[in-house]
Amino acid sequence: MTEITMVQAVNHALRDEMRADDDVVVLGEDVGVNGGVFRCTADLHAEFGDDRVIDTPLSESGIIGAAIGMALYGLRPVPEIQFSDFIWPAFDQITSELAKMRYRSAGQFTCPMVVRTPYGGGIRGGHYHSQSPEAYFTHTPGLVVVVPSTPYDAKGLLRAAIRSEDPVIFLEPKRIYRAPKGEVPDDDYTVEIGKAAVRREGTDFTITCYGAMMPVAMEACEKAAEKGWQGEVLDLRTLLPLDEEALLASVTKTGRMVVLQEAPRFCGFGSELSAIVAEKAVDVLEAPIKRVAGFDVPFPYTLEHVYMPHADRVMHAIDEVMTY
Amino acid sequence: MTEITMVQAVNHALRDEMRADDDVVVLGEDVGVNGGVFRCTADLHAEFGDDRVIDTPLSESGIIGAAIGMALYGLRPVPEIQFSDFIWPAFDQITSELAKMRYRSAGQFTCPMVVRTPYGGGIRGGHYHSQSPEAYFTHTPGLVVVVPSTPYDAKGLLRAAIRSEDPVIFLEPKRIYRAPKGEVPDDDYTVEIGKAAVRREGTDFTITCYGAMMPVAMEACEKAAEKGWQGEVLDLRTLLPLDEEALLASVTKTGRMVVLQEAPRFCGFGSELSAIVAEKAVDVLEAPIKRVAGFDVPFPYTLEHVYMPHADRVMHAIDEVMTY
Amino acid sequence: MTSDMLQIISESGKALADDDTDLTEDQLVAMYEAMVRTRALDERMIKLQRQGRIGFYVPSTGEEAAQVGSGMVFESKDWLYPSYRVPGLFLMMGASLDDMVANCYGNEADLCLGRQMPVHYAFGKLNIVSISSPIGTHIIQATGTAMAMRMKQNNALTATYFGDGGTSSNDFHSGLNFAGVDKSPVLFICSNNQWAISVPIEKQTASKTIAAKAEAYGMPGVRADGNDVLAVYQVCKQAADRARAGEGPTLIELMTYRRGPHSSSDDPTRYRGNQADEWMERDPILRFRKYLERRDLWSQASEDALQQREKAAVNEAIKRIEKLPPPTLDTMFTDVYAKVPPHLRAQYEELVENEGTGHEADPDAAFPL
Amino acid sequence: MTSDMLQIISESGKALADDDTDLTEDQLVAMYEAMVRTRALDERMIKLQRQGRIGFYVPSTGEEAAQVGSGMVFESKDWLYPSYRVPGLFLMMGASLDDMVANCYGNEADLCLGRQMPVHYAFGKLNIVSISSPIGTHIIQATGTAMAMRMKQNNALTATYFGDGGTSSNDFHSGLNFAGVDKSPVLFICSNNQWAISVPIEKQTASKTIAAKAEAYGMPGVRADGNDVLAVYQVCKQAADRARAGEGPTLIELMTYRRGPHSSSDDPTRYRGNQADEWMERDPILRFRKYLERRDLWSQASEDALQQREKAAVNEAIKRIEKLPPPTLDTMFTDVYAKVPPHLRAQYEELVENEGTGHEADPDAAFPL
Ligand SMILES: Cc1ncc(C[n+]2csc(CCOP(=O)(O)OP(=O)(O)O)c2C)c(N)n1
Ligand SMILES: Cc1ncc(C[n+]2csc(CCOP(=O)(O)OP(=O)(O)O)c2C)c(N)n1
Ligand SMILES: [Mg+2]
Ligand SMILES: [Mg+2]
Repeated sequence: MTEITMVQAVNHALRDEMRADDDVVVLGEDVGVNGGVFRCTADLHAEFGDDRVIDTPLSESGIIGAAIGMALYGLRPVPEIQFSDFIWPAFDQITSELAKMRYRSAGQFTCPMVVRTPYGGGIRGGHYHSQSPEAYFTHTPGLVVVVPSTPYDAKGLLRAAIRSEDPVIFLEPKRIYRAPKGEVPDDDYTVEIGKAAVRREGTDFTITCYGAMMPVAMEACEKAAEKGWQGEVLDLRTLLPLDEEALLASVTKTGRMVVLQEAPRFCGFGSELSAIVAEKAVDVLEAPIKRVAGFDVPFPYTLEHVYMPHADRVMHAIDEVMTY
Repeated sequence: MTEITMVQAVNHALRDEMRADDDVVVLGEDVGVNGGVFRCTADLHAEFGDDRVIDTPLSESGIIGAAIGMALYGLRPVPEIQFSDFIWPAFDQITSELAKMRYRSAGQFTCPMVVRTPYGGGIRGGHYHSQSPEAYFTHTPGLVVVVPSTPYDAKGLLRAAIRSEDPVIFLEPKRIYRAPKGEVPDDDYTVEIGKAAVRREGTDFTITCYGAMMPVAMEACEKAAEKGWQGEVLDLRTLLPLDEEALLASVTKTGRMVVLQEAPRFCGFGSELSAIVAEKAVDVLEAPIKRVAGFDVPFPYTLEHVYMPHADRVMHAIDEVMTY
Repeated sequence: MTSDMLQIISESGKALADDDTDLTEDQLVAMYEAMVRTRALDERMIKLQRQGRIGFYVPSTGEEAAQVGSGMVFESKDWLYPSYRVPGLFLMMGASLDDMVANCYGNEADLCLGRQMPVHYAFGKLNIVSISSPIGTHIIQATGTAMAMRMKQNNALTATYFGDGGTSSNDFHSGLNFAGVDKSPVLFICSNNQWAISVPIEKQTASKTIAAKAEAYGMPGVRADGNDVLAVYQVCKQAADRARAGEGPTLIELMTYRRGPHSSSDDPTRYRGNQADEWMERDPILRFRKYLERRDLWSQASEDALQQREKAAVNEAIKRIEKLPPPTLDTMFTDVYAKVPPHLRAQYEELVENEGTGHEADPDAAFPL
Repeated sequence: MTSDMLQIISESGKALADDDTDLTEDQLVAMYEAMVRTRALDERMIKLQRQGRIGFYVPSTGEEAAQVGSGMVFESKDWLYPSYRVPGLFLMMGASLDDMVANCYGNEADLCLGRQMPVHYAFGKLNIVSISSPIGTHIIQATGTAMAMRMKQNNALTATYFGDGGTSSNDFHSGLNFAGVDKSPVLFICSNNQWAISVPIEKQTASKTIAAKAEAYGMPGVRADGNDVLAVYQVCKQAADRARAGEGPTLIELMTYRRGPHSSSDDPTRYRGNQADEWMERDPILRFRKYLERRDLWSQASEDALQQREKAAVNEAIKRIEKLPPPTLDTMFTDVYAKVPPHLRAQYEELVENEGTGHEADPDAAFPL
């Protein structure tokens, strides 16, 4: 066990998988000598060289398109998109090609790969270095969407993703890239894709979360506990395919639900969670399902700290569902 | 009043607005001499010439990017994307630029325009000529998203969209492009953006729908009426900003809700409708909120007729909410 | 046609000075047969579409030389990223007529299980990558495969086909740019048939030629008469040799003409005059036939036999395939992921429970493109 | 540096043969002053960032000639689509130091109301379009504006600035392609500073030059020494004259070097040696100063006065701006649409009701790029 940051966890996962499998290659902008603007690919170029750690031209559609071609040929590429805000030039490749290749060719062609990209606010990046794009990917059949919230999960999920036969969008919550650190085993392990984790058991209400909102949910539950309310924190980890069983089990237990996400609320990922519960477990609800989310505006720079959901705002929602 | 198709309604709206305002221009692939692959821009090139009806190179990102530059300069462009399935190369321009220009410049620059594009299944177009992409746009603050379901609305909403100061994504349900025809006034009129329409009044349950699902909802209500259940059909027409008031009013009246959409279910637009009701009107619900949607798979060709929601499938959902 | 364009057979079928092809007589005849086979298939399929027996088709009439001349240079280790207008290439590489026809019927015999429209082929065993509708996306994918080949140093190459319209796409730019930097072994083959549906080449680009675009990416750009199968072969062969030798990518422009409609849904009389007529005279099959006749490799008798044989082969394939049933309902839910996840299993079960399999396709649905 | 690159002032400040500039002596001096002003602002702002007083900055050190030489050719009816590395251009076009500084503070005085990061300027009154972070998107927008200008036949032009990295973007391709076909009056100005963060130009493109890419779009491509303000001026002036005369677009490559870090978040020692040093000697300001001194237009005394004046001006602007409060909470919800729609009004009201305005920014947040 070592205490490391999420950046290091990602870095070690890449390094270990590259050591284990010569077909694993990394490509993207500044991932080579520079080691990535967040240092996630640090030292890989020195160890694995130009062919396996590729600094590409400035084209996200090129990065993903080339990675698809590599994957089709049998490599196992792990492209990095420097910020998820810059993934849109590649969206055609992702949604039209990556997500549909297996289906449209009836399994004759597949392109397993992991698209790594930091997402979310909290680093004073403003408009274009802060957005949370998960809902655009979770509405796209054929993709797997993973969001770790701890260094342990980051390493274990990334290794599982690299070994998976499906294309994975791996969203890294950059706000918690460097803190808090977490215990990570030194030996080989993976975290299963498709399984949520209960981060805190509780009986009074459920908070769903993922990524950088996990610690916010935990903090809000501390506040709620002061009022005597025990919250259950369900960290989804994989958004697609969703661990619906875990979701319904928790809400059935607690009867109350707060949906937490950084992304704008309208048509966000959290809306699906509400919809599933309203469809399959409406009877267990003792209160409305409250959503705490980014406002439905572009991500602002100076007012970032107001924009982003924080424990106090979550606490307001908890108050509402508990006192309904 | 004349009986015309939705294609003609779109065509007349463009023609009338171009006659009324020299700054309105149309651009896209095959919109010129050819009059558009669906004939929506027929005869415009002959009347308005090369400068105002522009056949562009094959680049959606170019079409939308150029339209943004035109709009910033004061023109009122109406770009056409030939099929909404091909809009993804332009998604960066739409989500990063078009949607955010007013906000990020604090109103110093605005780019009002209408992005017209046919969407949806029902023409045996398979994978890439059938998808329903509304949820990708409705999760993007700054965009207005409009979906007409009748020739009357198509003309009135398109005219309103062209005159609006906001960027509008105008999704045309191509399955009902040519039938049924509908009465359309010959004189100037608009349909207000942001307002839903009750297509059928009912007291027992609400079906939400838009576009080509509106007639399907109507047909399903006929079937339900045979069982003595009176459904209310709420045609949303504008998906963003949503007419939340109309939604809540209808569900409050009926207490039961079926959400209908062609797009895949998971994280689809309909999920937001469920979430809103679960958040703001959960107490009125006498049954779970049922969703009828495309399956969470890429759009298939041969099995299109099975894939697409039809009245029988809607009727199953009505049965479930009515007999709960 | 401009002077920097390679021509080996004149329009009247005469060999021009530089006819030093390395092709054997058998190969030449086989190429001719492949061209005729391609047209026989195309003509039959477009008729099937007109008869309402298949939903859609894209003919390649007049572009057979581009397909067959280039198809001669590939080895089985090579990978192809085709466009929708190269059925003859697939036949050359070993695709069976049954597989081609089944794709257009989209029934249970379709290698793609009817998931895409007709003409969106994929041949996994032949390394012919699944065609998709979005224009251009495959160009950078081809580069990616070629980057992997360069890493593996296995002398394989990738070739990708696209139209003049495709050169405006985003991934033409990224595809050529990445390949130029990487020196990947890839042939970028543009069938410049001068139209992208209704948009003529002058509205597509102001570049003097498509080949000239190569300079922007630091690679050679070459041009051949795309209706001259030997010229096509020669530029492709040279590019392939360079690619295998580690000398990197080439952009190849094949000058030709889209003689027919864009697809079964298109009506070209709406946007162009009788320009197509002058290209009838430049027919690549006729031209090559004259050439072969001059070299005494072909006769009216062999022609008659070939025509009959090829038409019969297509008809037999149709007879075999047409009667097969559509893919079963479960195929709607498989291959989305490697394993069917719980939510798709549930959707499938609900479908079967609620509806059975009794639905009929809408007979009025008609595709406009 | 290659021979096809225009140079007018030698590196030692000597006028080369073809110094037939149409610039007056006053203009020459004003250009020099603008270059010094640009550097004074940059140096002060990067210091502010190091002191934690602003969150982020992008210096343009060493690229002042590219900004000022090009900035001379624009008229007030022209439109500019800039990159983030041309603060000097804005000053030349009439942006006030207060507006520049306020943008970096993102407070209530910011013309963009603190909605974007520092250096993402927009000057509506000057037709300088809002900068966004995504690389390349503005290039095709510039073409769109120029297409509108061509339609209106008003002799106006559009210019857009981008880096060598930007030439790989999708919208470089669409922007130049559309402009080539349309013959739009637009100047595509590439500051080839040879780096895109850590990626050197050789990994960006295999094209021999950036200017060579023009041919792919059927437009002229020209190249100038980007550290020679008169050479920059001349190529831009010629391109502007052509654009106004209806002769269409030009791709202009300005050869320069990114002397500093990519941004305040970047550490170039990680990926490049002391290559920057050799470019210190090619400093565009020093070179132009020598030239002016040779022509007796400049002296040590004028230099001292200028330096003092410019630094003081920046400091005064900072003093005025720094003390202003952040934008008010309601500005988070305005300008999403022309009118605030009901759901945003509701979100604003809920925010105010639940939280007041008491939140503090996270002092640990640090931007990596
Ligand atoms: C991204 C995208 N935009 C638009 C279309 C619609 N479309 C299909 S084919 C075509 C023209 C293609 O022309 P070209 O590349 O020259 O190939 P050709 O058909 O001439 O062989 C268009 C516009 C598409 N399939 N994909
Ligand atoms: C689409 C996109 N991808 C990645 C980035 C991150 N990024 C910011 S600047 C930059 C390099 C730009 O280099 P260049 O165009 O040469 O301009 P320079 O910084 O040298 O002036 C990168 C990769 C971005 N802003 N946008
Ligand atoms: Mg073509
Ligand atoms: Mg640069």
